[in-house]
Amino acid sequence: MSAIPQTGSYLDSGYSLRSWLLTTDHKRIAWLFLLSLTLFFFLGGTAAALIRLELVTPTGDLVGQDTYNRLFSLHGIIMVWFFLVPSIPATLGNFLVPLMIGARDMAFPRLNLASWYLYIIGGLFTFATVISGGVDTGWTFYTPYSSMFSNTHVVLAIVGVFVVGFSSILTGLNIVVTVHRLRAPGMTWFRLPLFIWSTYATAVIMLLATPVLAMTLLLVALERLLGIGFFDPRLGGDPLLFQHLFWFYSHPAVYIMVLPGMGVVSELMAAFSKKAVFGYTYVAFSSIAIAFLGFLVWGHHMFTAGQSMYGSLAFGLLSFMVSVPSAIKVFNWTMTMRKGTLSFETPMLYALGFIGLFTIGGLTGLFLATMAIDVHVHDTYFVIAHFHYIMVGGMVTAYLGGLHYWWPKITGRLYSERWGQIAAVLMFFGFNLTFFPQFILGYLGMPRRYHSYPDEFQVLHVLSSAGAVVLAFAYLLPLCYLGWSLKYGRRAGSNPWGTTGLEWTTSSPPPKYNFEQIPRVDYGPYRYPIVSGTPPTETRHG
Amino acid sequence: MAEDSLPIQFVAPAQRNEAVTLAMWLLLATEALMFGALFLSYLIYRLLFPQTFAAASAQLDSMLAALNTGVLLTSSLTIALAIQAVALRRRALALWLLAATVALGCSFLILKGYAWYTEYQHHLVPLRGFQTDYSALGSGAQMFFNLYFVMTGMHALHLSIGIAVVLVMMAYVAWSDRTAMVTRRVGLAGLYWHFVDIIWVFLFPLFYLVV
Amino acid sequence: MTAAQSFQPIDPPRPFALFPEATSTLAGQVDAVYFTMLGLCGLVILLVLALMTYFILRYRRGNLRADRTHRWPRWLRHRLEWVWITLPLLIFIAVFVWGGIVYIRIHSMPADALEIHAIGKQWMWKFQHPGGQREINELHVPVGRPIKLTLASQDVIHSFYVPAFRIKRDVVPGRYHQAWFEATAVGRYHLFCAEYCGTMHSQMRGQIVVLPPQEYADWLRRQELGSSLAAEGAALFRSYGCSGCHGANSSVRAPNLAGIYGRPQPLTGGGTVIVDDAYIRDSILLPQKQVVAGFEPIMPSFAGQIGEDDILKLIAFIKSLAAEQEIQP
Amino acid sequence: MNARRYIGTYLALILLLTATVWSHGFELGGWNVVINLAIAAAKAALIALVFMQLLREKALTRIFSLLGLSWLAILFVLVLADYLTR
Ligand code: HEA
Ligand code: HEA
Ligand code: HEC
Ligand code: CUA
Ligand SMILES: [Cu+2]
Repeated sequence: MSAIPQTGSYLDSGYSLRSWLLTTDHKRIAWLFLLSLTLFFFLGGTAAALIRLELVTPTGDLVGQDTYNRLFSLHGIIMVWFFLVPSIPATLGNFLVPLMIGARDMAFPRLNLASWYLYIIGGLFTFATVISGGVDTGWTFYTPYSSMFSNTHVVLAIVGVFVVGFSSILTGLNIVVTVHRLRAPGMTWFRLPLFIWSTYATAVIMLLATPVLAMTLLLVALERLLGIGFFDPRLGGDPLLFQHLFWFYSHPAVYIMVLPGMGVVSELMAAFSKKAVFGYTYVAFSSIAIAFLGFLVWGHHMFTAGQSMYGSLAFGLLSFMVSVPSAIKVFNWTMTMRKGTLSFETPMLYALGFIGLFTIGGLTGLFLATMAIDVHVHDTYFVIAHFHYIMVGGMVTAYLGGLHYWWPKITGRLYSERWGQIAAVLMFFGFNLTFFPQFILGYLGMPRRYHSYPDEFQVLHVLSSAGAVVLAFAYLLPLCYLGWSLKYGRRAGSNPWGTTGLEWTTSSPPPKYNFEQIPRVDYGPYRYPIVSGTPPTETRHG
Repeated sequence: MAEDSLPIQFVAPAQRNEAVTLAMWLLLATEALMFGALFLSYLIYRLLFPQTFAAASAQLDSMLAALNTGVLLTSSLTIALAIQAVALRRRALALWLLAATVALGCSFLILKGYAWYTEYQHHLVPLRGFQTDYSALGSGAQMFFNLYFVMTGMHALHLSIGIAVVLVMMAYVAWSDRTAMVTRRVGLAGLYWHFVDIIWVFLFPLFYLVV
Repeated sequence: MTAAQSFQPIDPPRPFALFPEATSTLAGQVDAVYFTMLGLCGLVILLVLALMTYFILRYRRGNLRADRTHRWPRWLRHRLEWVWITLPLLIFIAVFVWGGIVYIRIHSMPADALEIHAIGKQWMWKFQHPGGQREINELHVPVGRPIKLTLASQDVIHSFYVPAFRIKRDVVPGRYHQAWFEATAVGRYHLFCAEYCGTMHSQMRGQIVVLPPQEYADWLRRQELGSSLAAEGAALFRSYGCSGCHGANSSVRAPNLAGIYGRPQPLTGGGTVIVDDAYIRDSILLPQKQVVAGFEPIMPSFAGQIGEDDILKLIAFIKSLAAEQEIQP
Repeated sequence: MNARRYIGTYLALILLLTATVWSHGFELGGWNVVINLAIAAAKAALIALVFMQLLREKALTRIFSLLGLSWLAILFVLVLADYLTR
């Protein structure tokens, strides 16, 4: 096939607004997502900041209870659907999947752009929800509260989530087809970087879980608007059916919210140990296993909800099974460091932070899957701490790690390594201060979604809020120094870290169509020489 | 005939065709799960209210529905034949077959609309503001009709989309000379059409033939 | 301040603590599982952290003396994978089984329990003692005696949660839920609503007052007695018109309700049910869901007309009917 | 020739349709449902295999066509695991 005449970097292929808003270049679409996601992250973060401020005192005097209920609902909805679900797949995934497998674009570039527009439309509905007074159902939209009792803008919020769901489906579709059909010659499945494996598994979950959520939320809207309810107990309907359908999506969705991060961490561990990932095939298949097993455990959210006891036993057991592939990953990442040549630039700090925090979050998931314990800690801050450890301590950390690692490739610039390290360390401490006290609170019995609480919980809440301040500050730092580097950062070479992977064989930033000549691949990923004694040549920057 | 230019990300037309077919099947899988949520609700409530479901089902016109099933099955045949006609470049035949498909799809909707209208006259439509009367049927009757109207409504919505798509395909067949592109697209439209048909194949016994 | 906000929930005073008190027979069992998990998981995380620290120190780039050449052979690596897949799994499954057993106990109602009805509604808990005593957001119970709660919700989902007892039960509208506990220490304990239920969810809290048996008996006596639940139910049975059909010399053919409680009842279309609270509730609200064999499905639904508290009274009344007793028209 | 296969399939489909309607006339208890659903499944399979060309597709496409079904099975089985043991 013919070579493509090179046209300079993708950033130089047009400067008009139009050249961005109508682009079909996967790299530019990644940027569109990156910017809009960041906006939503800070919006959700602001809600979190207000939540934490409110909880400093037990009486609930900063905001009223209705406001508080809207705050955590908004926080959950935005953070889950408008930030964390698309975070890595739509930014790093969009940018890297074609580059890593040796393709010139995604399989369906226009669908890719459509996905961003759907995201924006969904986002607008969410904005509209906020402006018109918000929604107070929590991110879980439990019926009959959402369908019959709440007098907030539930339908508007549902439409937002519904639309963004289709954005997710389209992204997933694109990734699956691209990985199947657009791999460069010689790029067999077992030569794929592990990031591709995990992104692929994520995309499969997006495709198969999201439609159920879409239909379920539609049913809630119908019940609310037209009175044709499926879940209305007055008609003999069963609210638990809603919960089943909701968690059939939302448990797999928590793996949408961690698998891509695991993929990033696999890449980072190899890159900064200068060594192949230990147990490549195990790590690769564990992603697929998570995608499959993740669909079998949703009932663990309903241990106290009135689900049958036998159902609970089955779901509990399966929840233990699903932690096996996660365990495989944790152990293999750790062993990857053995006999490596470790260096501790910012991305590596994030990766190490991920392993520690994810493991804590995951292990506390096992507490929750142990049903007797869950009866006590269900819907308490123990659960809040569990999932923030995974979603914030794990996934957000991995996202930032990946962003730093591929930043030179994406922008062609180097950021300040010192500031990067400061932010990473600050974030780690701020995070633990915020969320560790919540485990204790949870076991003490502090229920979640509480606007005011008994006095004896105050000390721990204050600690948590103090941590949130540190955390907020730490999250603002990358915004500053990464933004700064866009204009003033030193130019990056094509491979500033001296690591392997097809993406590092192109220039930084990559040309419009990625590869002049589609590469032919005849080796696996992570081909690092085994060094003995002598340090490898200096390749790091800053 | 002018040919399609191959987008930059593909290296061969076959690669593109495979990618497109795969994508369509994936889309159908998501559709299946979307309807799956409805079928599951149906199953649960049928288990909870078996007798009411039988009584309520008897209120519906099963002969009309059987006729409608026949209409949709026929439309599946016409669109399958149309795809072949396009591939063989028999433009006129293809157009006729696609037109027949659209006509059959529309007659389905008309018959369905008529069925809904009779049900409205019998006070069976559970929409807010409508007068309903399920007293003869027992508890859970409204659940049956909620399910019935939502599920047949969703199906009708999908069918309407299908009709619109086939109309667009007719325009392609009539005016485009890029045979490869037209064949590919009509093929995809056909897959979608058949899928909507399959959904109805299950709706029919579940709503009309309950005993 | 709105009226809603000025409402002050009852909070029993508790000191600052890092671990909750454990004052039910179940609490100790749950805590035992919890500590076991804590130990095991602590071990796992320490192991991971220790390995990481060791590797970081030993294989950091600056350490030139580390031997980076002799890597493990393939078979050893595979074996290692299988070891760390199966070993932790087996250990953790053992804990799961143990936790499962405790969970089953939490779900198995004791036979000789004191039965109390609880109704959750936005945003309060209402309790009815069998003798007819009634309280709101406060529940008095005797120590050392199993208490069985029948829970119902008037509107949305609530959740009955007493941290000190380690029990929690969601209350889904449209059905009955049951929970039980046996308090082991006299005192006042938090009662929370743990399922988000709207504006004042966080105010839907109260206290469980555990009393020595004698004081409990005194407390019962001091309460203004409404008439007993069953007696009120009997009145309602007439005022709702139930007796018009189910009464002894009614012209409508309807089953005699005397003595049906706890017995199997044959249904039209095959099968039988044991008559329990949930079945009676369904019979009143969704009469055609299960129709008694040999009768026409003519009983009207009372959904929307009878509140949850009245239904509980009707049930108490039907329960109280001995087999021989005839219902007065 | 494809057209002939299609028409044959179509006739089979109509036959199956007649069979369902006809079987509806008999009181077979639980068997009515079984027959109805079996026939619906047969119809769906015919449409998928012949009209939708699954018989001629690549293995990968066939696998993906089963994906939706398998995941539906997961949903149904596990939800029933709750409802049937309540
Ligand atoms: C990215 C998000 C994410 C991830 C990955 C997980 C992962 C897991 N979660 Fe979590 N979870 C949430 C997000 C997430 N969760 C959210 C958002 C909620 C609350 C929703 C709401 O109500 O709002 C929740 C709630 C939740 C509950 C319900 C709690 C309740 O409401 O009562 C349960 C119960 O079982 C649970 C369990 C688990 C388990 C077993 C895992 C496992 O996958 C974890 C596996 C990982 C490990 C176990 C660690 C690594 C392993 C080792 C170091 C080896 C040793 C271990 C073994 C071999 C067994 N989670
Ligand atoms: C998915 C991702 C995600 C992320 C990233 C976060 C991030 C954070 N979350 Fe969130 N959280 C959820 C998902 C997430 N959360 C979900 C799903 C729920 C459940 C909702 C429900 O119950 O329905 C929840 C609930 C939840 C609660 C429980 C509320 C309750 O039950 O009453 C709390 C309380 O502490 C909390 C805190 C935080 C904090 C402190 C952060 C921090 O990490 C955020 C740090 C970031 C910032 C603070 C922003 C950066 C700085 C600024 C914007 C500066 C400007 C700010 C000001 C001027 C004020 N979260
Ligand atoms: C119009 C007459 C009528 C009225 C009024 C009526 N019932 Fe019934 N009820 C029946 C009939 C007939 C049956 C048997 C068929 C069935 O199960 O639906 C029945 C069945 C029952 C059953 C199940 C009995 C069994 O043997 O299993 C209960 C319990 C019951 N009714 C309680 C009540 C209560 C409580 C009220 C008042 C709130 C009431 N009924 C009002 C006619 C009536
Ligand atoms: Cu009642 Cu929360
Ligand atoms: Cu889960």
